[in-house]
Amino acid sequence: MEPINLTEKTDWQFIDQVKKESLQDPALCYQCGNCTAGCPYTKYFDYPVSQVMRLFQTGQKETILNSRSIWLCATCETCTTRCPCEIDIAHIMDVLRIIARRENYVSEKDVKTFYDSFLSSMKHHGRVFEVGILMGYNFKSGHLLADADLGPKILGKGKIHFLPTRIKGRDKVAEIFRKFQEMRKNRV
Amino acid sequence: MSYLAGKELRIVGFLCNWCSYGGADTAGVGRFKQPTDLRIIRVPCSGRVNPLFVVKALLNGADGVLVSGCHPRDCHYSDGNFYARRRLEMLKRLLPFLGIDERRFHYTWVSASEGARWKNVVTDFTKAIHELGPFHQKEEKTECS
Amino acid sequence: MSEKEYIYFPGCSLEASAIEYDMSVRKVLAALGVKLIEPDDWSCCGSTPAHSVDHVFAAAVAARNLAIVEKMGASTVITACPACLSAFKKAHLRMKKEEGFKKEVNAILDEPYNCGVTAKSVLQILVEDIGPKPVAEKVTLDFPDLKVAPYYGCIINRPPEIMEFDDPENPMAMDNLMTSVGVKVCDFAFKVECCGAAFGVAKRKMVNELSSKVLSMALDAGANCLVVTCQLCHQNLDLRQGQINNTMGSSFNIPVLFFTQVMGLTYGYSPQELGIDKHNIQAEGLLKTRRPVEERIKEEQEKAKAKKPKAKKAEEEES
Amino acid sequence: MRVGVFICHCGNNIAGTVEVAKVAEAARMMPGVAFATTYMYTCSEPGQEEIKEAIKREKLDRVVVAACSPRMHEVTFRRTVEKTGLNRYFFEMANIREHCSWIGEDKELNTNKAIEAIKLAVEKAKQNKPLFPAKFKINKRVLVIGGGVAGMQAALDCADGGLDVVLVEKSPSVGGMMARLDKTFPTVDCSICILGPKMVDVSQHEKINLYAYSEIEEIKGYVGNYQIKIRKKATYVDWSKCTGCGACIEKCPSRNAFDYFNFGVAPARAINIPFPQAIPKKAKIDAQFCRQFIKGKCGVCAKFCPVGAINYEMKDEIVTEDVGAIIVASGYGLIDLDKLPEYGGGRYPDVISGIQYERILNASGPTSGHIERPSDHAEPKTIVFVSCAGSRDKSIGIPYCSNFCCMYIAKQAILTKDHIPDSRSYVFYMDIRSPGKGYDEFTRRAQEEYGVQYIRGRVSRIYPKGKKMIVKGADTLLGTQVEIEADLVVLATAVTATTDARTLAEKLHISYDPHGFYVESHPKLRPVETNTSGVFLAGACQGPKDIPASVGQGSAAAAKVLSIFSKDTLESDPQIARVNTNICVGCRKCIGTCPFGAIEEQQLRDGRIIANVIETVCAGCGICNSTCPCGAIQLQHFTDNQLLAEVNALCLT
Amino acid sequence: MFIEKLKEAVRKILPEVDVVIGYRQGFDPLHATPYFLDKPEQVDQLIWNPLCVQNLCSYIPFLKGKVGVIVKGCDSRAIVQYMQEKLITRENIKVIGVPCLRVISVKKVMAAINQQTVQEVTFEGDNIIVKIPEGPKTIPSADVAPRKCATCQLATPLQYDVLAGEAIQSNKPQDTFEETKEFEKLSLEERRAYWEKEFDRCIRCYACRNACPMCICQDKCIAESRDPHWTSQRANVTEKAMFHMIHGLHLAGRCISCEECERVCPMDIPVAKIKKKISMDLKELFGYEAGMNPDDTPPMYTFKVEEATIEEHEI
Repeated sequence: MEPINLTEKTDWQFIDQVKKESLQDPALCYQCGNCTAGCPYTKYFDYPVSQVMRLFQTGQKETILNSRSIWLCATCETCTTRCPCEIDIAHIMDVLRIIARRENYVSEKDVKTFYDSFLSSMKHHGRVFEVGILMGYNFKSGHLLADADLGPKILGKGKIHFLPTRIKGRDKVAEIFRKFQEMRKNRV
Repeated sequence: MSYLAGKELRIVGFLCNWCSYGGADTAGVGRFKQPTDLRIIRVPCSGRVNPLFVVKALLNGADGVLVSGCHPRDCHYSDGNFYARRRLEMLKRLLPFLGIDERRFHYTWVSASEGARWKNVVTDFTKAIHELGPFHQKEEKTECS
Repeated sequence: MSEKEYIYFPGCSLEASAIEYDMSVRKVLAALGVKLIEPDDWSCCGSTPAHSVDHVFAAAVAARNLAIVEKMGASTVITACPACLSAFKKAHLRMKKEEGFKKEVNAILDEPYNCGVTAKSVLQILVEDIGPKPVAEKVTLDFPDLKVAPYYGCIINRPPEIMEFDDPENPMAMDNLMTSVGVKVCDFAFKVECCGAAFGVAKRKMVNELSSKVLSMALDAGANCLVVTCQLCHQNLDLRQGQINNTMGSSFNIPVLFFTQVMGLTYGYSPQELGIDKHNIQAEGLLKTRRPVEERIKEEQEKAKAKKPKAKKAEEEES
Repeated sequence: MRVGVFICHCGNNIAGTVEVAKVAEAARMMPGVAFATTYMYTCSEPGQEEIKEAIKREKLDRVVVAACSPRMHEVTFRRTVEKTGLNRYFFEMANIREHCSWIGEDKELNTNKAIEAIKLAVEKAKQNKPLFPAKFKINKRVLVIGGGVAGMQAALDCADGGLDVVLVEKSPSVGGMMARLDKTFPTVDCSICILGPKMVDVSQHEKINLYAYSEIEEIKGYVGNYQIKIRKKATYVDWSKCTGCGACIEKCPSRNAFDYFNFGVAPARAINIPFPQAIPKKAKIDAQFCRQFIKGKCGVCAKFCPVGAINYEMKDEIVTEDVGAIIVASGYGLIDLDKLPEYGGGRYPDVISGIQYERILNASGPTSGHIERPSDHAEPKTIVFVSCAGSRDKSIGIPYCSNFCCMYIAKQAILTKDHIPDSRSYVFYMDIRSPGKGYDEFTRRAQEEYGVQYIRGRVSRIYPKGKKMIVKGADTLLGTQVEIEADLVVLATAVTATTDARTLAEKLHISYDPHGFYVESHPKLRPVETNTSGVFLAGACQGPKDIPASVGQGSAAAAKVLSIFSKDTLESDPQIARVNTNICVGCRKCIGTCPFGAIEEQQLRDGRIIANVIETVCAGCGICNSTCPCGAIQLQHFTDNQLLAEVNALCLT
Repeated sequence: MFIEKLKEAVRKILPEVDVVIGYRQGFDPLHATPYFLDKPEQVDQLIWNPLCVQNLCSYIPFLKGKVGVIVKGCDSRAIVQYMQEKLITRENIKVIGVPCLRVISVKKVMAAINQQTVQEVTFEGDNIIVKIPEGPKTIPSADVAPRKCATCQLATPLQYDVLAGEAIQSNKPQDTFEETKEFEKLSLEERRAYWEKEFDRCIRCYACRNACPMCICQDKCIAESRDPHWTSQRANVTEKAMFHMIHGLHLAGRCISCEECERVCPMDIPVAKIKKKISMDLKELFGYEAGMNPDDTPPMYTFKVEEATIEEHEI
């Protein structure tokens, strides 16, 4: 592994940005490893949670935002619940994900695609339409048959609506999307 | 000689010797940076603080007054802060009736070990007083000095 | 029984893939004299995908619903879905705490939310507002062979600062509720381990592995059925049980029921009324053994009678 | 009036952020100030000489030193001033270090603040009146609270120094936590073997009066003259008759009492003697488990007691002792496992605390020193030790390090290997804290010679799987999750203040920190003193502490008591309330509010009733002063006029 | 006639006491004045009418020996408060209670007649008829009663040894501090300006203090002393305000709301307003009303370890 030149490679601005957006202070973390120990997803992460925290502490923006870990976190809150330093780690992961999405670092395309599909369904119908999400996801991700095996198991059980429930206020929900985009533009 | 006009406001603190004065010392020893406005008058116990001292300070030029004693049950003289609590609460409710913003007067409890808490009390109270601005008209000040 | 009334937010899943959860919630609460009012024109809470976009945005889509509830003049909204619950609570708490955040959220909402609504889970109101006694009084049937592993999932009571309900490490609300309706509960160590959450579609293998651990721990604990509070957990554990078996080479065949379905069963509703037939893993075998609750009471009394003389004797010996 | 002002640089501590020369210049302009100067270290000998010379040369009659906190050096400078013949209360101190130079970042503002602090002190000094202390006799007896190793050491040192000692121990035997330990680090010598002789000395020393199974009910008085009420809790056994033969225990039918001494590792009888070496070795009944008390019938122990010592009617008894000083050595507590729900919260029998394991290791413990796990009494082969179980955990309100766990875990791991050679021990740790003499060598030995596996990382969860306990942790050095299938898990539970520490502190009028540990007068220079004169601290009641430190403090506290008792009289503080008989209107409000009962009614010759302060009883709080409507009762050195002078100095500008 | 009953009561008590304090006619028909009598022949000088406004209890703490005193309901709270504060020995006081539904404010009458000379005063039913040069003027008593009478709950004194006349019940509504609450609706600046204006008029005559039954320090008052030196003699509004704060705070939890201070103020400063505000707060905080129960302790001279009503303040 290449040595990291901390003089050059510590992104202080990034540390401040995450601190500001998450309202969490990385200096409180003493690297006990409890988050890594309890996280159900450590096995799937490229950097276990405590190392994500360490990367945050040392301002390694590129490494963090390119990591798969931030996309594979399910916000199960185990880390936050058990952190002895009362750091809301799940919230930090959330913020890192938001920054990654904003700055187009997406290491786990499938996860993002699924989220996008979900949001788009919500935007169009006001409520989410499960079949639509799945179809949208399959189409965009290229996993055309994902979960197709589950179809027969639920068909005919009255669980699947082939048409979305559209609420009256769906334009109002879409309006939230629009206003948010506007707000974001103004923020920048 | 006065506080540095424009930079500081006049804040008077009455601190009990055993807890809060010690807490302020602890904050100092820990180098907890604080705003400089506060001037501290040491008293043996918050129970020694006659509410009239607070009134006197506010009427005569203070922009804020802070009284700090030991936490309830932790008074060096066992009951002093219990009396202080009642009397200062009465005063705090009375001040706005006279047209004095009650936020200009704060009473609280800080123990000798709570340096960080003291820093927060001073910082927050000073900030609050600055938000309220000077209590006395500028002309009055120049007239007296 | 005093009539209680709640604003009830079903959420998108409970309209579709988890319709049986909705059915059982309505049945059980109706039996307990609780009237549910569904807010008009509610929309999606935003769930996990929304907070991967932005917190203001996430709070806004959740708060839109809270604002609707607020406008109805209510101060509480209940929901069965932990994701909705969590979205509501997070939005509400942060808006209440940070004035600036509240302003930002309200700026993109059609109707502002003024932080006057507390969200609670169906489980919470059953425990706190209704209580074990009325819950137990409605029981008519007993399931002697049923032994459940109560599985709470990750977010219904975590993080504790936000969810403000039950113990985050060893929650007991559902355990106690099951005991109240006469169902045997096993000490389940994986009550709050994550099943894989919303990754079912995008990361199926990962979810299958995590869910498989939950199932296997439940079997180890001696359970023959899992009881859940979350439709996503249900999906991962029930609907995907076949996938799990394929991925892991296992042969699980363990029914997974919503806690409201178990309550409904003890109240005498048929499996169809509670939508149990809509599950992937069928529970018929377990349900066959049900019998009137009086039989169990009689049995217990007899047992106690048989025990008494013995206990007395032992006491005499000791002294 | 001629006030002299002495401004201390305190090296760079003050001069670094305060322009002392400018301060001196401003001080010279203040009304009444005849002289002002700065000095590098005013508290040094030449610094004090400078003050003395200036007093004589400049004919000063008031002295103000602007330096550190008066809590630090007021006494020093008062003495300096007094040596020139000036009354010591003509001295005032301005705190320009802790309250100024150390906390302000702007030099201009700091300088200005220092000037104002001095102005305040000058105005106060100008109002000061000479005060003269009275002398009073000391009662040269000492109360020691707590019979653990620190308290016993203090009691023995005091007694050997010729003082009468009253030793009050809450539990039925002296010995404290140390009596429960098996071996002690880093020497691995037997704990009770080194403690036992001390316990015997305590019981046999003619100068020590031991009240076991007793608690402090009430403390009144002041240094030199305390009145202590001690509650002797009912043991239901007449200890003057009890021989400690144990016949009662053997026959007791109630076998499921909680064993406090063994921390519940095994059940005890309702009548019991905590351990074989107990001092005093007397039986007592735990009423909440005793059938006689629960069911109203049994009487087995009474029947079998050969000396007729059992007395079910016994009541708590209050005794009074007068002493002149108090040493507090009330020890520490440990958090309950229910504070650690992720580790099972006490639901799993094979997850135990370090002190419980200590009892299991101990030859006189419930397993006679055979290591077995509580669930099935099997010998464990894989043992996991979890350090910082609750310590350094802000989320449960314990941010501090418990001080000695790293060391005892290493010891327990070593002992485990000695007991079960084919066992494997794992230690989860965050940092190994072993700074004492021979300590680090000891933890190295555990790893090098005994093959203990140290894993750097915290444990997130412990749960049962079959007969094993799964310990799920992280190895942060590897950057992975790790799991261990353990037979037994030992948690190094966090050290806390005792549950009644705060109540006792309130009785003693001493301060405690947010965690309930008692606060010493100065963290470095007055480590066993408290802010209440005559009350001293020893052992872990002041903070988590190991045996050598506790013993050291016990001796230090004893030395302090011997030192104040080396004189026959003490000077009373003249900073007390005084009544101006001309003003007092006899409204009696001060009498009702005085917490010490220090004010009484007095009838003057003209028949007027006025208040009168009993000098020796007044503690100087000034509540009476702020209660008195006409200002007749004034707390000396903090009179209305003195405080008003300060307020005016600040406000009337 | 009621006055005969009163005289009868005084005659009966006179031999047991050193002095009796009552009322007699003052310098004009509108003024009653306190009267100290110790001889039976003086009894006929006594009067009783709604103009007998002074709280005669104020003298008691300063008198030696046994004292008889004529006491209205409102005045009787002073007796109770003295008992709480142990300022009197109750056995030494003979309280002659008089039932009273309303007294009359001289100031208000004078205002109603445009400060003209009063030639004669009579009472008819619920009216006072004042004869002035232009002729008699009838004024409803309620219109010229002091503020305190409107919410008086003590038509019969709380304490008395003899009651002249029959005990009667109050027919007034409870005091809900409406005026205080109304004042609190003003902005801070308005309130400050109000008091600056009011206090500025103060001439520091100390009439308010001298009339106050609870101002027991009197000539030892710290408003006039140099040791302690709380106020200077400078005639600025700060010093005047300081005096009123001393007066107000010394009465915290002791003020019996007799409003004598305001009655006697020659500058018409509403000095009772501050005391009323404090009384309202202390009633809310500690459920305490001064002068109602002899067994109470004034709230500023006691405490509870846990104060249910006092919350810690955030900055």
